[in-house]
This record gives sequence, C-alpha cells and structure tokens, in this order.
Amino acid sequence: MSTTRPDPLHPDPLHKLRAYFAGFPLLWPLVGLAALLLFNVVYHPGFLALEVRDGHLYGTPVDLLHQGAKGILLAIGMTLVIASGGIDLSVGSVMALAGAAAALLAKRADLPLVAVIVLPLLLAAIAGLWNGLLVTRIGIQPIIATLVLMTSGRGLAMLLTGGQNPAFDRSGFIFLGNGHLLGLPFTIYLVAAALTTAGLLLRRTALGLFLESTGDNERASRASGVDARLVKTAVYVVSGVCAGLAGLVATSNIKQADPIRTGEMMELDAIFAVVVGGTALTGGRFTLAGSVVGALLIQTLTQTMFYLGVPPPIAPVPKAIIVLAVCLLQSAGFRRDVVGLVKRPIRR
Amino acid sequence: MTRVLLELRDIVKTFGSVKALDRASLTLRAGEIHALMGENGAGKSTLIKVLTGVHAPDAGTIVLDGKPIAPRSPREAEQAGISTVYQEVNLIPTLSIADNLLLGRQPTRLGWIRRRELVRRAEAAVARLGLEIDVTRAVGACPLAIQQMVAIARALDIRARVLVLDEPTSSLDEREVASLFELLRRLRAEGLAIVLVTHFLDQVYAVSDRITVLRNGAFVGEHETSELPRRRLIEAMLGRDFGDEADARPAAAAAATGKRLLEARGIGRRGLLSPIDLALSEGEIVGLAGLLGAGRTETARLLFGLEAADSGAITIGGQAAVLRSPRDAMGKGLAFCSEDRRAEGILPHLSVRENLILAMQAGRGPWRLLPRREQDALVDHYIRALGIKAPSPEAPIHTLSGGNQQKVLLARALATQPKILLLDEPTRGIDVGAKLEIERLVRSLRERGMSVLFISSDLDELVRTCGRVAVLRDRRKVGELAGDDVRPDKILSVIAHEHDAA
Amino acid sequence: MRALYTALFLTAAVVACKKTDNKESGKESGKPDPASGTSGTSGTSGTKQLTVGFAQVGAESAWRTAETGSIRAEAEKRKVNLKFSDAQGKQENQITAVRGFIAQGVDAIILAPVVETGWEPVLLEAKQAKIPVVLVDRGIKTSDETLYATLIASDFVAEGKMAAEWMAKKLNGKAAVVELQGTPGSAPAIDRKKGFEEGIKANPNMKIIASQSGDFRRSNGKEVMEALLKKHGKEITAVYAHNDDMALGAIQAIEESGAKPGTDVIVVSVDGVKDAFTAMVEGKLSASVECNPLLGPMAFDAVEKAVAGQTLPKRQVVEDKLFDTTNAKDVIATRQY
Amino acid sequence: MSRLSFAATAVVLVLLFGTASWLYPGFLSARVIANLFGDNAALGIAAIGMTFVILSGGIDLSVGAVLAFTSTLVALLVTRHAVPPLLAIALGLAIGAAFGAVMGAMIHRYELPPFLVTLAGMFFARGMAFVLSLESLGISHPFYRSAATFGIPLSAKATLNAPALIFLVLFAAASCLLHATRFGRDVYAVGGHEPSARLLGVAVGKTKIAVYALSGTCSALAGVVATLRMGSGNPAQGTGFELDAIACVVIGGTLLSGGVGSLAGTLNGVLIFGTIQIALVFDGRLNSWWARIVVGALLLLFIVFQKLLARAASRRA
Repeated sequence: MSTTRPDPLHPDPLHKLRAYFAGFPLLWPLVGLAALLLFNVVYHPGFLALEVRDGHLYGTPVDLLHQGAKGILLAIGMTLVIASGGIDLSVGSVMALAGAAAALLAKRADLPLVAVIVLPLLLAAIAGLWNGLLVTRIGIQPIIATLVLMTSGRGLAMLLTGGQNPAFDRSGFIFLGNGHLLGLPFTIYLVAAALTTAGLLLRRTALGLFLESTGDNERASRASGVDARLVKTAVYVVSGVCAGLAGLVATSNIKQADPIRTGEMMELDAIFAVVVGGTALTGGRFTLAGSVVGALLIQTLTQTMFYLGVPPPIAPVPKAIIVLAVCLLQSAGFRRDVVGLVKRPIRR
Repeated sequence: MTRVLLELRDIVKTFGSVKALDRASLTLRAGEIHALMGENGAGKSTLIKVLTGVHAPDAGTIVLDGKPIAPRSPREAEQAGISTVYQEVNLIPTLSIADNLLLGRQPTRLGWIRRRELVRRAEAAVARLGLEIDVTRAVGACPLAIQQMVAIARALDIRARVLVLDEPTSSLDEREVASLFELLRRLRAEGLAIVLVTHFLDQVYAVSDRITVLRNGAFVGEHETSELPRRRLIEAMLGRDFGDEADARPAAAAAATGKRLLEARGIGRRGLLSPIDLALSEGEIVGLAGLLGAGRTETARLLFGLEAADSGAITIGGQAAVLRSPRDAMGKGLAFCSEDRRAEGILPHLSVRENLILAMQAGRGPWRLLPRREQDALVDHYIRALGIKAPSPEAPIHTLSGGNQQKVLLARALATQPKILLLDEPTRGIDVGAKLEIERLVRSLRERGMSVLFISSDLDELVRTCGRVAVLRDRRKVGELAGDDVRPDKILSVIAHEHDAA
Repeated sequence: MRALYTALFLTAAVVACKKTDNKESGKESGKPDPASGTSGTSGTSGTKQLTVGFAQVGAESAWRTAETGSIRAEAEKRKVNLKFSDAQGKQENQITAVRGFIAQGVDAIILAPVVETGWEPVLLEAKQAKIPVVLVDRGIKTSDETLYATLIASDFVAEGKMAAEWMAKKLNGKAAVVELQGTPGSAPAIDRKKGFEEGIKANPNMKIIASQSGDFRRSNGKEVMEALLKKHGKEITAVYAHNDDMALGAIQAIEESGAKPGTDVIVVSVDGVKDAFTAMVEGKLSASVECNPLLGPMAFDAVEKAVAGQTLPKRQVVEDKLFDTTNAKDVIATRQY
Repeated sequence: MSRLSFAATAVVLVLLFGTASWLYPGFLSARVIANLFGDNAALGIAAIGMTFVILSGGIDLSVGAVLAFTSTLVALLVTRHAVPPLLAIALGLAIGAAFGAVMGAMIHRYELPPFLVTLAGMFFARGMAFVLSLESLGISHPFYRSAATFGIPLSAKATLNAPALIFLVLFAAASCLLHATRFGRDVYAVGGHEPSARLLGVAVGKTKIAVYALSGTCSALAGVVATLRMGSGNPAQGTGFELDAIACVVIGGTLLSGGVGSLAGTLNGVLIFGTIQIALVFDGRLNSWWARIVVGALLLLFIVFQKLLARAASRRA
C-alpha cells in the first residue's frame, strides 16, 4: 500500500536523499560507530575479543555496554524530552541527587532493598515533575527551567550527604551496578528492560504519535485534541526517572556516593548521544535506537581514549568533532552546499 | 497618461519544482494606485518579493526610470526607492516605534546614534500620516492598526518613489481602512506609484486607478479599474466562466430541516468577541461572513474550546456543554479545521497517515492505538474519497501542495466522525480546482446530516455553499441572512453598512 | 533608574571607605576591634581569640574530608574562630575566598592550594595586609618564599619511593606495573610519579607498562583499569595508584576480570584511608603509604607562631608510614579516617 | 517591562548587600566592593558577551572553555616561548574572536541550533586547553608582576585592581556599543523578531556572526584577566562558568527569548552572584553547596518574576 511512486510535487534533487535519510536515519551514527570500532581493532586486534572468565562473558564489548549503561539510560529520557521540543540539562545533577539518596539509604541496614531503590527513583521523578511543571505551567524555556535544577541539584545532593562521599556495603544494591546474570553484567539487562519498556510504550500505544506530534507542532496537536501539556510534563518525569536509575547504577558501581562527580557533564553526553543518533533538537521525529547507538558511540570514544593512553581531559576534542560532523551531515543547508558543489558541473 | 516609472517584464521564478512565477509582468506609472489582483497562489506575493529583492528572479527584467535594476536585498530595493509594507506587519515588537522607523538608518555622529534627532525624525515621519503617538513606545504595545501605520511611515521615510502594500487592510477596521485610503490618495497626489495587493474587491474599486491580474504566476491583463466590471475581474482571476457553478445555490440553499444540534447563547470573551448567538441544525451549512478580524475565527475558536468563553452558554444536542479545551469539544462531537494551516493545522514532518489519524486517535486515547492495518485502510479511504494527491501515505505532509494539505486536515476532522464541523477558511490559499472540490465535499457532508459552520472571506463561495449566513463586524454579530437573501451584494451591504442589517 | 542605582553604589563605597579606614587604623594601634570580632595582629599568646580563614579545595575524597575534620576539630579545641571555605575544586573560588579572608581582616590564613601555580598575586595581597599564610598538604611554585609562612605537607616524592621499594621487595625486583595517576598537573600526581620512578630505577626488571590518569576518582580508576586489563591482560603483575580511591576502583576491576587482587596482581597505593585498611585486612590491597591528613595540630601551632611574629621553617614534613597486609590489622581499629 | 525587572534585580542586590553588611562586620567596606569587581571581573566580562548573544536570541556555552584555553595559551606563549605578553594577549583575543565567528557562521549558514554548536565549541576549546598543557602554568614575567600590583586605590586598604578596571572599562564600552550604535539596535532587532529584522534591511547574518565573535572575544579577554589575577594559566579553570554567566544575564532581567534586556541588568546579576559568594566566605560556617542552591533559587525567582511581568504586559496590550 505504501507504494513509493516518484513524487510529482517534489522531484527536487535532494528528495531521494532525504527520503533515504527518512527511511534509514540510523545510517550516519552506525557508520560512525563502525568506523570507530574498526579503528580500534586495527590498533589493538584484541579490542573486540570476548572470553569467558569464571562464568562471566568478559571483554571490551561487554564493558562498552556495561559502562555505556548510564549514558544509554540518560539518552532514553533525553530523547523523549528533545522529541517534545525541549531539553533537560538537569539529568547530571539528578543522577548525583538520586545516587546520594541511595547511598544514605543503603547505609541503613534496617531499610528493605526495595526502599533503597524506589525512594531515590521517586525523588528523581519528583525532580523531573518539577522541571515539567516549570516548563508547562509557568512557561519557562526548557533550557533555563532545567538549568535551575542543574545548578542547585548538586547542591542539594551535597546537602544530603553533608559534603561527604558516603560509602556503603549493601550486597543487594551493589549487585545493581556490579552483579552478573547468566554471564552478563546486570546493567545490560537493566538497559534492555528500560529500552523495551520505552519502545513498547511509545510504539505499541499512541504515546509515540502524541509525543512526535507535540514536538512537531504543539498548537496543531492541541487543536487536534492531544493533551500536549500532559505529554510534555510526562517526558520530563520519564527523563528524571531515567537519570535517577543512571545515578543508582553509577553509585552502586563504585560502592559510594559522589555528589560532586556523579554525572558530571553527563547531561551534555546524553544530548550529544541523542543528536548524533539522529533526533533533531527542534523536536518531533525521534529514534530511540539512534540515541542508543549515539550513546554507545560516545562510550566507545571514551574507551578508545583509555586504550590510546590519552589523558581524559583531552577526550572532549574528538567528541566535539564527531558531533559537529554528524550534525553538519544532518543539516539540510550543509547538504545543499555539498550537493551544489557536486551538481554545478552537470547543470546546463 | 503619466510616464512609466517601473516595469517588471516576464519575471520567472521557480522554487524547487514549483513554478511560482511564469512570465509575470507589471507596469507602474508615477502617481497611480495600481491594484495587483489574483487568486491565492497566483504569484502576487512572489512578484512583490522579487521586486523588493527578497527573491532573485530566474529570468525577466526590472526597469526603474529606464534603468534596469536587480535589488539583491530589501535594503537595496529601499535604496533604489522601492519600499514595501508586508502582509503580516513586519516590525520588531520589542523595539520602540522610533527605532523601528529608522532601523539601519539612524542618524549618527561618529557612529553614535543621535537619540534626540532620532526621536525628532520619527515624530516627523508619523506626523506625516497625521498620527499622534509617543514614538518611544514599544511597537508590541500598540494596536495592529497603529503598527500598520508605523510600517507605512517607515516605508515612506526613505524617499520612496514606489510604495508596495501587500494586504494592508487585512487587519484594519472600516475607519482605519478609510483613513489609510485617504493617505494613499494623498501620496498619489505627491506623485508616488503605489502597488496595492488585496483580496477585497470593493476596496480595489474604491481606491485603485488600474488593475493588473495574475493567474498561476502569469500575466493575464492590465485594465483601467473604471472599465473593468467586477464579474469580468473575478473571471479573469479564476480564469474561467464559473457562472453556472457560482450561482448554483438551490441544493445548498435548502434551509434548516433537521433538529437543532448546537445552540450558543451570548457566548463571548472580553477583548476577543462581544457576546453573540449562533445556532446550527442537522444537515445545515451556516456561513460566517465578515472582514478579517471581524470575529469569525474567534467565534469558531470559542465554540471549539480553543479559547475559553467568559460569557454565555452552549447547548449541544439539547444539553448544556462546557468546552474548556478542544478535547471537551471533540467529546461532544465537534471537529475543527483551523484557518492557519501552518501554525495550527499540519504536523509538517509527520506523514500524511499520522496527520490524518491524529485527531481520531486522540479521541481514542493513548492506550487504544488503532491497529496499523485499520489505519492504512482509513487513510486509503480518505485519500480516495477526497482525491488527495500524495506520493505515498508515508510522505511527510510538508511535501504536499497547500490544497492537498488542506484536504488531509479535512480528512483529519472527518475521521473523528463529528456531528458538527467547524471550517475556518478551508479554501484559503489553495488553487481553484481544489477549492471547488472542497466546496463540493462540504455540500455532500450536509446531505449526510452533518452540520457545518463555514467561514470564508470569499462571498461567492459562501453563497455557493451556505443555507444561512451570519455576518460579523467589529467582533460582533451584525446580521443574519437566509434563503434568497443569501447573495453577495446583500452580504456585502450588511458587512459595509449599519442600517439594513437583517 | 540606572543613575539612581550607580549613585547608591558610590555612596555605599564612600561610607565603606570611611568605616574601614578608621577601623583599620584602630587595628594598627593594636587595640581589639569589637566590630570585626577579631583581635589585633599583636595578639601574641592564644589568650585573645584568633580568627583564622581556611581555604579548602573541596570535599572530593575521604582524605580531604578527614583533613577538613582535623582542622575544624583543632580550631574547636583551641577556641579559634575558624572561617571555612570550600572551593569545590576550583582555584578561582579559592582565590576569591582568600581575598575575602583578607578583606575580613583575619589573623591568619590556612590554604590548601588546589594547584601549584597562580598564587603569587593573592599571596602578595595577604603579605601586604600582614596576614601570615600557612600552606597545608600541597606546595606552590613561587620565586618569592616570603609569600607564605610555612608549608606543612607530606613528601609526595618520598611516598612514591616508599611504594616502589616495598613493591620491589615484595615482587623481588620483577614487575610489570600499571600506574594510575592522579589529576594531571596536581602536585601529588607529579611527585608520586617521580618518586615511584626513582624508586624502581634500581631494579631493571620493574617496568611501568601503562600510566594513565584516573583523576583521583574511584569510578575513573575502575574504568581505566578495566580498559588496561583488556589491553594488557595477564601481563600486568602490579598496580601503583596515586591514591586509595583509584586503587579501590582498580581492585573492583581486577576482581571482575577474574584475577585475584593481592595475589595475581599486587596493588599498592598512597593515602591510607580507612577503606584502604579494610581492603588490606581483606588482603585485596597489598600496601598503602599513609599520607597523614590530620594536619590540624601542626597547622595551628604554625598559625600561632606566625601570628606571634616568629619565623618558621619554610617546609615542615609530615612523617608518613607504610602499612601493608601484615600490620594493617593491628592499627585499623585506631584509624580515625 | 525590562525596566521593572531591572529595578527588581537592583533592589535584590541592595537587599542582599545590605543584609550581608548587617550580618557580617567589615562587609560593608571599600575593600569588599573592590573585591566584588576584582574577583568577578572574568565572570562579568564573559557575561557581557553572553548578554549580546542572548539579546540576539542565541546562547553561547563555550565561554568557560574559551576562557581556560586563552589563559593557558597566553601562559604557554609567555613562559615557554618567550613571547612578549601584550603580543600573546593580542593573539589570544584574536583566536577567541575567530573561534566565536566560526561558531556564529555555522549557526547562521547551516541553521544549526546555537545551543548545540556552542556546546561542541565548549568541548573542543576545553580539550584544546589541555592539549596545550595538562597542568597550570605559572607566568613569571615583569609585566605580570607589575600588573599584579597595579591598581587604583579606593582607600587606604582597598584598590581596584587591573581585572576590576578592565571589567569596568569594558562594561562602559559595551554599554555604548549596545545602546548607542546601529549595531546595538540590530542586535535587539535580530533577537526581537529575526524575519522582520531581515525584511527591515538588517544584515542578520553579519549581526549574528559579529555577536558570537564578540562573545568569543569577551571570553578570551576573561581568560586574559584570569591570567592577570592569578599570574598563571590554568586549563582546568572555568568549568561550569558558562552557566554562571547565563545565570547572571538572566538574573539581570534579560529574556532568553532575546530582544529584551540590558547590560546594566547583567552587571546587577554579576554583583548579586559575587555578593553571595563573598557573603559565604565571610560567614565561614555555611558550606559552599549553599552557593549553588541559593543561585538556583534566585535564578528561579527572577525567571518566574519576569514571566509574571510578561503576562501582565500581554494582558494590557
């Protein structure tokens, strides 16, 4: 039924290209990831090696997923926020906040594990709700609305821990970030679960449609009976919860809270992941898969830096270059120029 | 006759695949008011934009005072003496009137703006239009009419020889229009050549000396206004003798038969619409006539809950209804097509399918997603029923022509199976063919017992389509015509004058 | 509006000038100034209450927190009015804090410089205001030693040496070492690296096969170690971490790789925080060179001497001991941090 | 409306300063005021550039990184390569301007979101700063030694030091540029409504690029000021600086939507920011995280206040 007749209204040179991009938005992020992996394999043939060590699958690919888990979780939430036409700068701070709360709760043996996990997530959800309400009710631009929590969130986290980095020894909670299940790190299952939930919710219900319509044209969506405000508020809550989960993973992973460093700059990585993944900052169409690839791309980059022995502070440079490159490739203007260069000779 | 001042000859301009201008021409003489006429999409605005350097023409020549010119930016055009007032007032709301008037031309000494001189010149400029306003006020804080005047004042402030007015009256009321025309006549006397682009025939005949008609981007003809009867003008614009269909009313004329579906008593909102009564019956098409800004759109928006009414009551199917949001309205069986397709209609980057099912899905709620097969079937049905031309249901809607976008929006509304359909300018800015198709469709809806509120600026269209026409002026209802009274001249007279309001 | 507001500010300034001037003149004459709650700079013995500003780097590690705690406790004990400022690891903030202390007319300043350079202007200011500055735990690079009263810190180079020698003895002179460096450019990172390299010179079979910055952070230590384990695999026989946090991270990574820290891979680190001792008792961490953060007593001795106008040795070294699995058990109970 | 929100910030500043003076003896002193300008010179200078960008409807996240880069570059050139300081500074400023211009060009030409481009710019500049040097570099050069001691005495004990003076001079110059030149008006116009600005003959592209170039220069100058203040170049400094700058601008009553705001407001914002910091030092008991919380709260306060004002205004119109 979806016959792709040549478009009579738009046989412009770029249409095919654009159609192709629409058809397969994952192209560029995947190319980037592949290239990076290839580069590594060339330098260290063992890069992709996998082996089984005391019952665990072991190797860099596993690490990429395990270490990338935080990034992916954030990217999921960020994708939705960006799809709604917004942005969430507070995820890093929310990570720290949830992490701090979790660590403090984990120290108290009398609390059930459920509480240690759920309460921080609740806190994160409230943080997200706060952002959402600032955006939808008071009508503050998302950047600023979330900037508020970004600046003060870490402060609150430090307030919770009194500026300390409380360490804990709560096997159940530690499992979250370090445990293994069927030979794979538990975090991978966590991410998989989060992804499937998000995927199902967005594609098997109309939520995805409502989200994309809201991001693409809020007024029109409202005039068509979509409760745009609710949609927008919801995405910030989701983003908050994702950040909270990431915070739990990070905290459990090092068996201590670190209000200052947990999630430092992660909000930017998350945004990069989403944009590199092919979701436009202008909102509307989004691709979760793309964001995941984007997150993995950035994690691979980090790993590569470790391998090459590049001091961490220099790592941002290639990051910036890759992101700009991908964005330029996705910018119509840039492609217009490129195509222009290619076409000029042919033009009669 | 006075000498030719400006001549655009055989201008061609294409956007991607669309040929917006195809050998369009326009000849201007000093000291005349020249109406540039044509249906929407005839290329009027494009021609203006070429003249003022916004677009560069692909072919054709522009000759000013015998010298060929090729303005590459509005600024260059202004320097050549061609200045423009655009349809949507183009001023910076956050800047003061003075700043707007002299933006980029501020009097400076050694690079520093001379504040006092600036204000002085600004006051002089507005005084020339007989305006008494504080030029240090922010434009955004002024009423539209004033903004319009400021825009004109700005256009004149540079020793303009050609003044282009693109739909200048669309947001003005009678008095303001009158004073604007007064001003234009004065400027004509000063030897200015004025191009007037407007939809309102009566205004054309009121003020213009000469008319040039464009159709589908091409030059159709130039006439002395006094020697061109309205009917001939309209035919020239539409490019066909629509007599038969134009006057075909009988079918639609049939007055209300079925029972009352919707009844609004004294609904209004301060600053938006003074309380009006309106009733819709089963199988009835009621027109809303009036100039832009007369309150037609506002009426529809109040009925659909896009604006909350602060007075009056609405009963639907007999029982009272509170409409706080479109969701409420849709729940009560209403559907709405906005006049502003871009801002409030399409989701540009989503597919035809998604655009089409959105409202219906919103009605079903998020959890009961319509299965894809049914979606496709539905979309297929409407594509055929409305003759929507789209490369594929999955094509982003922004790749469709205006008319087809409009049809998709209609389909979106229809897909919710409404009892009451509110259509705001459903045929604006689309080609004549699509226009007539949509009118036909609307008429067919009434046969199915749906009741339609039909808003249009095109009187003939109202006449062709509606059984009853309510007329609005200055945000209040000034009359209602039914049966044989539904004639363009009658409607016009009600719009125009106080007394013979029905 | 704007004029009004600038005017307001100027008046404020003028008023302020007067106020401070006579206050400061009062100060010169040595009589206590009740307003500022500080005693004159002539307060020799601890009889009059001292006001001391402490510009701390931040609270990034357990070690740091222990140091802060020690100084706060000591101030408490000596009835010193302590002005504490946490710079969240930013030099800009630390400088602002120090200048703030000066403006406040404190009697002395304790400064834990986050980096080695960039202190001359602000210390010059302190000197001109006749406020002695005691540097703790990290030194600064300067051509003018009179800018500070004394530096109280461990000898990071010696720490590195100690670690190296212990490792050499343990692995009898043969090791493939992974070094986890601290924050690039920070004094401890530079010196502990230097010291360790000197320490292993004697044994040609001890090689540093990889040296990466873990930024003094547990999470980075873990991530870097994981990457290096993939890269070098079983080749690695020892890890030298510039602080305990990174070592603990590395230990986690080693365990996840299936190896046994302490036996398969020897892990040696610096600082000796409580967690490190626990790890040593468990046998996972092999040794840790204590870098004593309890500088409170020494610092305030120095402060009081400096305020009393006595000249101090420019460098006061804090004695560090090395602990390993053998003696960790005995002292763990007594550790305060 | 901008007037009102400006008044509000002024009031808050006075209240803050007043309370601090009342709470902490010796707070209301020439020295503290001098410090207020001296210690926040870098922030203030960056905020000035940021004001132009935000007024034009954009945003610049790269300021902190550019600051770090420039300070490191200058230090490196002077210490390692014996380049005369003034030359090194000029070079640094030039690079800052060029960097900003390139970002502006990308934003304008390829319609990339400013947020994203400057974010990438921030990562890039930060990384490059560390490429220049991993560690903070001390500058020992007579010029810098004299710069460190240079200043205009306000009273016996208080002097406006070089950074403070640079800040004040730049502020004056920028105010003239913004409020009394065509360029300034164009900035407001572009931020007020870009399409209209274009039709009214404003060279939108040029203006935008110029604005980002200006911001880049300011950030670079902030970096230079940092070297003057510390006599060193530190690639690690100024993290999160951009957000402080934005906060100052917003607190100062400039709308992020562009077109509305003033430099005087930004000055208020900076001074409020600085007052909070010094107050915390004077108190010496509160922990530093309160600074973050308070700033966040203030940010919120002002945004909400402006929103309410805007609503009131729209009702009137």
